[in-house]
Amino acid sequence: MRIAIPKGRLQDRALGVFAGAGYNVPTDNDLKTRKLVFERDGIEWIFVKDGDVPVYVEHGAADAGIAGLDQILEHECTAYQPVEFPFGRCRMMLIAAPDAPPLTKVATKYPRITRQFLESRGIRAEIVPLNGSVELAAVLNLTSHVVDLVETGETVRVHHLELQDVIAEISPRLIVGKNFYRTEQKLVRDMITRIEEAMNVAR
Amino acid sequence: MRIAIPKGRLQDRALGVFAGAGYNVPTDNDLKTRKLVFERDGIEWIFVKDGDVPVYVEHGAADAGIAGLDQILEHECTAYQPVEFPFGRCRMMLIAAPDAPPLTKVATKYPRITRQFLESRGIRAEIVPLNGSVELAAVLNLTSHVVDLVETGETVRVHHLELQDVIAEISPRLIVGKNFYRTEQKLVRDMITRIEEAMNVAR
Amino acid sequence: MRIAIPKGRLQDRALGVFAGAGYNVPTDNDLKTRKLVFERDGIEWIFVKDGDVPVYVEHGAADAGIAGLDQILEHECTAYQPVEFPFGRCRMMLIAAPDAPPLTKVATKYPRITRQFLESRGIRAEIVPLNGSVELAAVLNLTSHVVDLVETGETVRVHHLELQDVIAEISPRLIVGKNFYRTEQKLVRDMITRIEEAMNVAR
Amino acid sequence: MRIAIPKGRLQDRALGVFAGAGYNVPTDNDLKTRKLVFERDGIEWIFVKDGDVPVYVEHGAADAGIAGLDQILEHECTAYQPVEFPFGRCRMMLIAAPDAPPLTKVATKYPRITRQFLESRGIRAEIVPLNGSVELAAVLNLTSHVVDLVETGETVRVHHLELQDVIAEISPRLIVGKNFYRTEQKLVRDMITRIEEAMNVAR
Amino acid sequence: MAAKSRYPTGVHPLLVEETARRRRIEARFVDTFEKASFSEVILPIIDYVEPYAPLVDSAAAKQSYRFIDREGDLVAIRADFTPMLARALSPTLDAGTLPLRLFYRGDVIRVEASRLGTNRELFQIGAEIVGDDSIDADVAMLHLAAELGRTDESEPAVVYNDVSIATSLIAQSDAVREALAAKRMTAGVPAALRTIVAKLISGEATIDDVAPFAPEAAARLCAIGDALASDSLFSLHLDDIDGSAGYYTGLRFRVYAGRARAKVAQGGRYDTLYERFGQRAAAIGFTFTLDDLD
Amino acid sequence: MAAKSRYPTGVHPLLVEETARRRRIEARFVDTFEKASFSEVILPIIDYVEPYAPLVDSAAAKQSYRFIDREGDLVAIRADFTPMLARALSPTLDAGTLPLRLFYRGDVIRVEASRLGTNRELFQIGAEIVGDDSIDADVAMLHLAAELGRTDESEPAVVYNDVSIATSLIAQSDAVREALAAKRMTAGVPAALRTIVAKLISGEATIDDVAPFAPEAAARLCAIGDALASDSLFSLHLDDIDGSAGYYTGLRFRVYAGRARAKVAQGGRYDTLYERFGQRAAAIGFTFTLDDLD
Amino acid sequence: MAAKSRYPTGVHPLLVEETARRRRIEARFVDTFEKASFSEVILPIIDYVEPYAPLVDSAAAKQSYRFIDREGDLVAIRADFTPMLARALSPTLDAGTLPLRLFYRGDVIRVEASRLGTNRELFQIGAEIVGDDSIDADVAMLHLAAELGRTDESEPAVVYNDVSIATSLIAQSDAVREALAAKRMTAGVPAALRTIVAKLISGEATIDDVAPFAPEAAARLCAIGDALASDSLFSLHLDDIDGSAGYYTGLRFRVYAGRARAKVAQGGRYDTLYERFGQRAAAIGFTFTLDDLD
Amino acid sequence: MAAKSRYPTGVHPLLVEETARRRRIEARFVDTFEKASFSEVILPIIDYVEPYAPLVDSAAAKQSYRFIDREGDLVAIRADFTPMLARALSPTLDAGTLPLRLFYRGDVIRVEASRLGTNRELFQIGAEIVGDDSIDADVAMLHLAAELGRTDESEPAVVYNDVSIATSLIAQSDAVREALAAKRMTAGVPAALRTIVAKLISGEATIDDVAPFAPEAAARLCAIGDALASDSLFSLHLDDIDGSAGYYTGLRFRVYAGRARAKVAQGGRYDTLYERFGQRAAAIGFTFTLDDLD
Repeated sequence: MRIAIPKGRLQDRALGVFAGAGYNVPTDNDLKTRKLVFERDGIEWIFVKDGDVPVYVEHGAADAGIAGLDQILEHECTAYQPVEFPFGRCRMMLIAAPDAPPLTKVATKYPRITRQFLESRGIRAEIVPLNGSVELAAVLNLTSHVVDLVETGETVRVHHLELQDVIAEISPRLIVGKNFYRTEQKLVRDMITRIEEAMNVAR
Repeated sequence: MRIAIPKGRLQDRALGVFAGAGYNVPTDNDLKTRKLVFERDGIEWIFVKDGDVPVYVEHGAADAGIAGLDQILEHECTAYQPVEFPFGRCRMMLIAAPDAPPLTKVATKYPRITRQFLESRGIRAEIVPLNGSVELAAVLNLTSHVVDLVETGETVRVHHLELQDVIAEISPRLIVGKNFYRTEQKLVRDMITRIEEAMNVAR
Repeated sequence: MRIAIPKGRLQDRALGVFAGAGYNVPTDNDLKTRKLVFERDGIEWIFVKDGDVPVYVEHGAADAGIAGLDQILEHECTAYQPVEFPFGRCRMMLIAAPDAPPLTKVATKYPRITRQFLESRGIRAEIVPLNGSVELAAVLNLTSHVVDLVETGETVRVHHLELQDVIAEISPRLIVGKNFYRTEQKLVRDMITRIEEAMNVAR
Repeated sequence: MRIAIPKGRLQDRALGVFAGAGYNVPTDNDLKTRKLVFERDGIEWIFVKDGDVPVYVEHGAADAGIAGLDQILEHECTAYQPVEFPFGRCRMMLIAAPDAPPLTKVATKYPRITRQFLESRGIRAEIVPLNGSVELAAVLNLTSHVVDLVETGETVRVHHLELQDVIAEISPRLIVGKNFYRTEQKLVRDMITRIEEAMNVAR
Repeated sequence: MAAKSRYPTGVHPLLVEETARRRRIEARFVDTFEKASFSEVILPIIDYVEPYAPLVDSAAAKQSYRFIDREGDLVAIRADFTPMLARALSPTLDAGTLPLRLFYRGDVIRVEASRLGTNRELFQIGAEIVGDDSIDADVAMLHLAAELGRTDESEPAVVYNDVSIATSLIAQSDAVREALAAKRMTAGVPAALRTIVAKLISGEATIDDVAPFAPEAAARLCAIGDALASDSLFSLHLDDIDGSAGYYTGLRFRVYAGRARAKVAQGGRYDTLYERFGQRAAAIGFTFTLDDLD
Repeated sequence: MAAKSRYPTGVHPLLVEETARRRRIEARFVDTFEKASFSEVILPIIDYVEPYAPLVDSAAAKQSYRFIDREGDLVAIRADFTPMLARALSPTLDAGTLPLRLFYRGDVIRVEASRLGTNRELFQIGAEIVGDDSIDADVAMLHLAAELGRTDESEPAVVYNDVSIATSLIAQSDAVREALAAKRMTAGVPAALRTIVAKLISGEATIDDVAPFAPEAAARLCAIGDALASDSLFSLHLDDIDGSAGYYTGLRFRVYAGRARAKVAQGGRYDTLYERFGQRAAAIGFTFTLDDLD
Repeated sequence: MAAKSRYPTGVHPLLVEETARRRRIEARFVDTFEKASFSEVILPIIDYVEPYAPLVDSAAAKQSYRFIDREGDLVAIRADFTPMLARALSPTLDAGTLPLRLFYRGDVIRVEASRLGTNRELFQIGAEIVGDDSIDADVAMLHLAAELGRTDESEPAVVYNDVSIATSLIAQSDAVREALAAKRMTAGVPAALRTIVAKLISGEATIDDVAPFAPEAAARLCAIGDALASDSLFSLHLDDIDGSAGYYTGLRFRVYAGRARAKVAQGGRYDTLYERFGQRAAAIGFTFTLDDLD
Repeated sequence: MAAKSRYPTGVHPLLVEETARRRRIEARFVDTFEKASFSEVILPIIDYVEPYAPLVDSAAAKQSYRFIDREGDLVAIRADFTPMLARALSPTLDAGTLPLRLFYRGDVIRVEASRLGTNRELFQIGAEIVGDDSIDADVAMLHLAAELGRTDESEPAVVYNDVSIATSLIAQSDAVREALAAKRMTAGVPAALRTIVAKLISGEATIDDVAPFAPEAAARLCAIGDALASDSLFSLHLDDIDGSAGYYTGLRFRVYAGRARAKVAQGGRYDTLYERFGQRAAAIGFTFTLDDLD
């Protein structure tokens, strides 16, 4: 079984989940090395950009992993999502510059989610895909609006941006590839049970 | 005039270029703050993800900036490229896993460049867009091939990947928006001259 | 008011209808001349090929006329059909050569009617449009089937053809152009009433 | 061998051609009967509407026949035309009503030829297909123009119509089906030779 | 007979004179509409087919240019303004702003030769009152249509009726449809309806005759008749009934103009059309069609 | 990395070796089908869209090449065999000739990159029993699919279920759909269903558990289970449930093959599909998909 | 006259018997081809229009289904195999592997009713030798075509010729085209050519007659004639000449079979076709067309 | 953020306010044009692709909606007025009536998102002088464009040049294209051209510098410069050169307006365009593009 762990924001919590469930996960020392793949008790742990976890699972290059709903939706990933985690929750929001005109141009790291949102609202607008610092786009008048994740809302306050609309509630989930789920039921069910029990204990 | 500086890999060299040309650029202390926009002598300096510089310039949200040819091509940015820099050169390459089968699936951070390359070669293949650690895709059998920048070739060696083809020679360039170039010739020409002189001195 | 009379098969009966309704119609002597248009008491009588009557009325070149349902349907004529006549009735039929194979090729003077019939039956077949002697096509193996009017059925018997299907019951009708009907109600209604009364008397 | 003779206008001349070439053709008495097919010395003579001769030959239901170029063109018949006859020549013409407006609507028995003519002239116009008495259409203002054969020009003069354009010079031809020509060369060549010789004698 | 290049079915360029003529006509209409305080909207030349699917029978659908766009959606070139207007307005309609008086203009392009080979480019200009189901609105639109149908050399004829009469009769027996379409009594028409259908066909029917079958329509037609009474341009033809009413729900009228008494405009009431696009709103409108070949 | 010319999305030529491989596979399937006395039919590469409209959601419709033909009708290139077979057979079906055992083969062409950029040409070969709603037919098709899924190096896995279980639960509360799709209990699931849904998700559910909700399905699954009992290739996954059942009405199964346990075939029962084309006939079938890129 | 559903122009399903018949015919051809050591390739059912543009006149182009794909490229459904084969092979051809003996099969779909309303679905199966410009190849293909044209009840007739004869004459005067097409001398034909054209038309022309105008063609036809001499199935018709040679450059032949002497196959040499796709290679091939309506 | 319904890429309805704004702008342009004695023509919204094929590179072609019509011809929705005008006028042009002063207006619809996802509906209004190759015509059009570019709050900037300069240099070495496009000297530029190219890039180039390479262009630019001399709105940018000149043959100019210095119009001379449609006639024109999203 190969499990994909998202690097960055969610990495420690993700590893914690599996450690708590009694899995022998890579240690901090392991991670100091340049290695990206670790074998422990017959399980392969791989560390990839958070946005790539759904890609690895969808293509069967990983059997399971932990990913935020934002990335799951943006990749239209069809994997099962048997566990939703209580940590790392945030919101996908439509944010406007101060005194923004009607929305005709919006910057985002999530073009697919944004397009679906705009179409559901019947709004004609140009989507400008960006790689980062999305709020900056509104501050610098690249676009009047942006779609991005809002956790603390800090940046939004600092730049006096306006939260116009909640597009989705985002939370991290355990995802399991469909074929793997169907053909390795024992393994999968055991993993899910262990993780759920650990979570209940944690509460 | 607003100038876009790419954060990360090229940031210091980029600032160096303008400092060398006698511009009053933001200091390291400035950059320690969470700010992303700095006004100096009537010039606005903004710091954005390297991949976003062409976007800001193309949309006129920045008048000029420094960007790698990889990002310029990937965004089909139409800005002028009056100066090519000697630093930060690398290659966009097609890389294969050890004993890879014929190319039918390729992972990359540069889907548009990759598609154009494949079509120019008349190769049918599925492109898997990734956000990072692209070589890993070949190592973990997500795909048999990847398209990515190769600087030192370190990662490639470590994982015994095979460099199959050079897609493009990549170098950073000074880019200037077309409209700005046409309507603010004096400003633009002065900037270009100062930068070129500074570079010649540096040689 | 201009009234179109079909030359040939229906001509005498058609003139009889109007004569019976008290109209001053052209005499046989008139018709011996090469003339084709005759003015009587402010009504213009024109004599055209039976297949052309619906065309003249549809285009407003004639205000009313007498035409067989076969021609009305073949031209998809939208004129009103306020009177149906008891004379000159016949049937549009699908006729097969002796021991004909399944229908794949059919000759006819009525391609549009035939196509609609075939489509309604979901039959794929090639339609061969002819100008006359349609039954001959089946006799000479131009096609295995033909679609044509059957009055006496004489030809069919002589050549041992098989009557396979009735496509439509055909009868002559008085047709009146839509616009004329709507804008000249008095004239039209008077004509219809006179014709209907004459017919009832005749019975 | 089956030969198609056009009924009507060309019938006698057509039969004359073959008689002159020494063929045993049906006699006037034969033709008085209702029969339409006659076997003489192993040749089948069939009599069909002049417009249908090209159809029978194109479909191989007749091996050869005599048809006017008007019908050959209207049916886009691909048969060979080895002999052109000196008799029955006429012209396909564009004819206008007195003081006709620019052509926007034209009536004809030859819709395909007419469409090709109009397109070659780049004229937008509606084609109204008729079955007969085409000049009448211009006289009765069904259409401002008509396309029809002009032999003597009598009708045209009587109604003061205007001959605007010659679309094609029309003459009757001997037509021979392509496959028959290719697979029965002897028969075909013998027939052509006999007909040509007879014509030369006649001159 | 100046040679021109060939253009796709249903379109052609208008050169200087043709354009001047077109613009003169437009100006006259626009002027009249604005005097009557109608405002213009511009409708797109293409739109998706799907939103209109329930409104358009497949025969009509095939009369317009249709194609698959880059997203794989079926798109059609404009062939009828009225439903487009409803779709365009619905999202922004609200009771507060109603009634609206709107007009539109533009080409409609039909790809399919009609039954008899006609195939012409058409310029349409029309007007609509949205959110007003009053008889006054009916009368106002009838007058407006008549005014626009008037030409220097002749008065127009406006023939009107109410489709709900036919609809209600046909609802009782489909045989009525055929009889009314052909203007000839047929065996299929049930006894109970033979009298009224016969009267409609023969043209003897009066509003009183139809009242039992369509009381509301009868009442409205009376009121409209009274309002128009004085005016000889208008005539009520109770038998002027289409087989199918399309999206029309009540008043239906046509304008005939010129010596040739050609149909130049048609319109009517479609009080349920806006619902289909998510907003209830009564509406009445008409469209004039200018044929550039004339 | 031999350079090839570019071809439209979803197609490419097969050269000598590729063709040989393809024909070998075909031969193996055809041989097996004919041994089981299935007869072949050939289905057209294009067909009208309209007859299938009720069966295809717009997302799926957009996955196929679609265009307007010369008559103005919307036409699509073949993307799914099963409904085409039903349409092709319906006119000629009659009780006398049933049941029929048929198979078909050919390319399906999909124009639209799936979610993750996959975009492949697919060759499909499938079989169907028309007019036999018996459990024997179910079992026969399961065995046939398993046999065809067997490769030299490995045994296939056939996972089966009955869609009517999910259908009946979802009928009671749509929240069940989401829970089953995500394999996670959600707040929306009504109390009455939480136990069974929880069991389905956790995989503990037994046929007895679902019997109260879908007695017929339960009974059939029992019978099928008994018939297959001995055979370890088949496993019943009561929770293997799609959000939407498409045209399937009962038994549903998938075949996984090779070391990678890739899905190579899927099928099931669609007893109402033929009705839509005018002939009532039960039917069960499956389709193997060969990916030329593999 | 069993009612079937309607299908788009040029396609229809083959039910059990029709499929069996089709497969039997295929089997016979495939068997013969493989005995002659031809290998099969599979060509895509759709392809871009642009690569073939120079080869296809607009009339022919309009005979195939064409549409715009999601990338905005013009795509056509297969209507002629030969150029597709050249395009598919060119990228991988190399002198080392030549000559290749290949065959292909599949449907071609024509959308446009031909002149006289014919409109049929066609199954084609053909073969080609690539990279061999020898007379032996010509003779081999003529024999192969004849063998395949043989039926139980009758012998085929193979009529052959060399298009370069007409091409060279037409090059001198375009009037020759018309004369040869109509098989009738016309005024336009220049004096210098009247004798030869007259002989070609009357069918008296011999190879010696044409030699002065097309020496190479004459030489090849002699050699081919010698090789075939014994065989009565083959006849040289020097006048069997198309107005336009299309992509053919030399030998051209047609096969007539059955009592009706229907044309069942045609082919010839197209030594410049591969160049257009980037690889010089001589080629000769033929295609049999099976009409499912027969 | 009022919710609107979704429309196909490149179109949307204009409601009352938007329409009023559009009509105001139109009125201002039309008034100016008519004062300058330009007459309007109306160009069709769709046209065949084939007549324009040589003018449009495949990339541009794919930016417009294209589809196959009922006759099987490839048709595109209008995406550029200038060539359409040439095609529409050519058949009726004759020396006697020249020069003509014409203007046109209407939507252009682009289907393809440009590089960076921009995708907007565009309204264009433009003017052209046909049959006058004089410098006076150049100057007149420059002034007219400047006048139309003027807004209440700001003066426009008109940047002009002559494409034949670049064309002649690129003719000598294609490397020049890249250098001028990137505004950066490249190794490929031949010695003989390095000085002039360097000057063009650095912006130091004068008319005298370019005269040796493009004497006519230089002469015209001098004359134009003299005629405009007084006017500060116009500036000659010798380096303002596109990689490809498209159908332009001489003078080329762009108008920038508003504070944002956005490009609002572009135009130039295309003296060979009419030839392609069968009539030699010099022509100069420009097109303003109004972006409804602004």
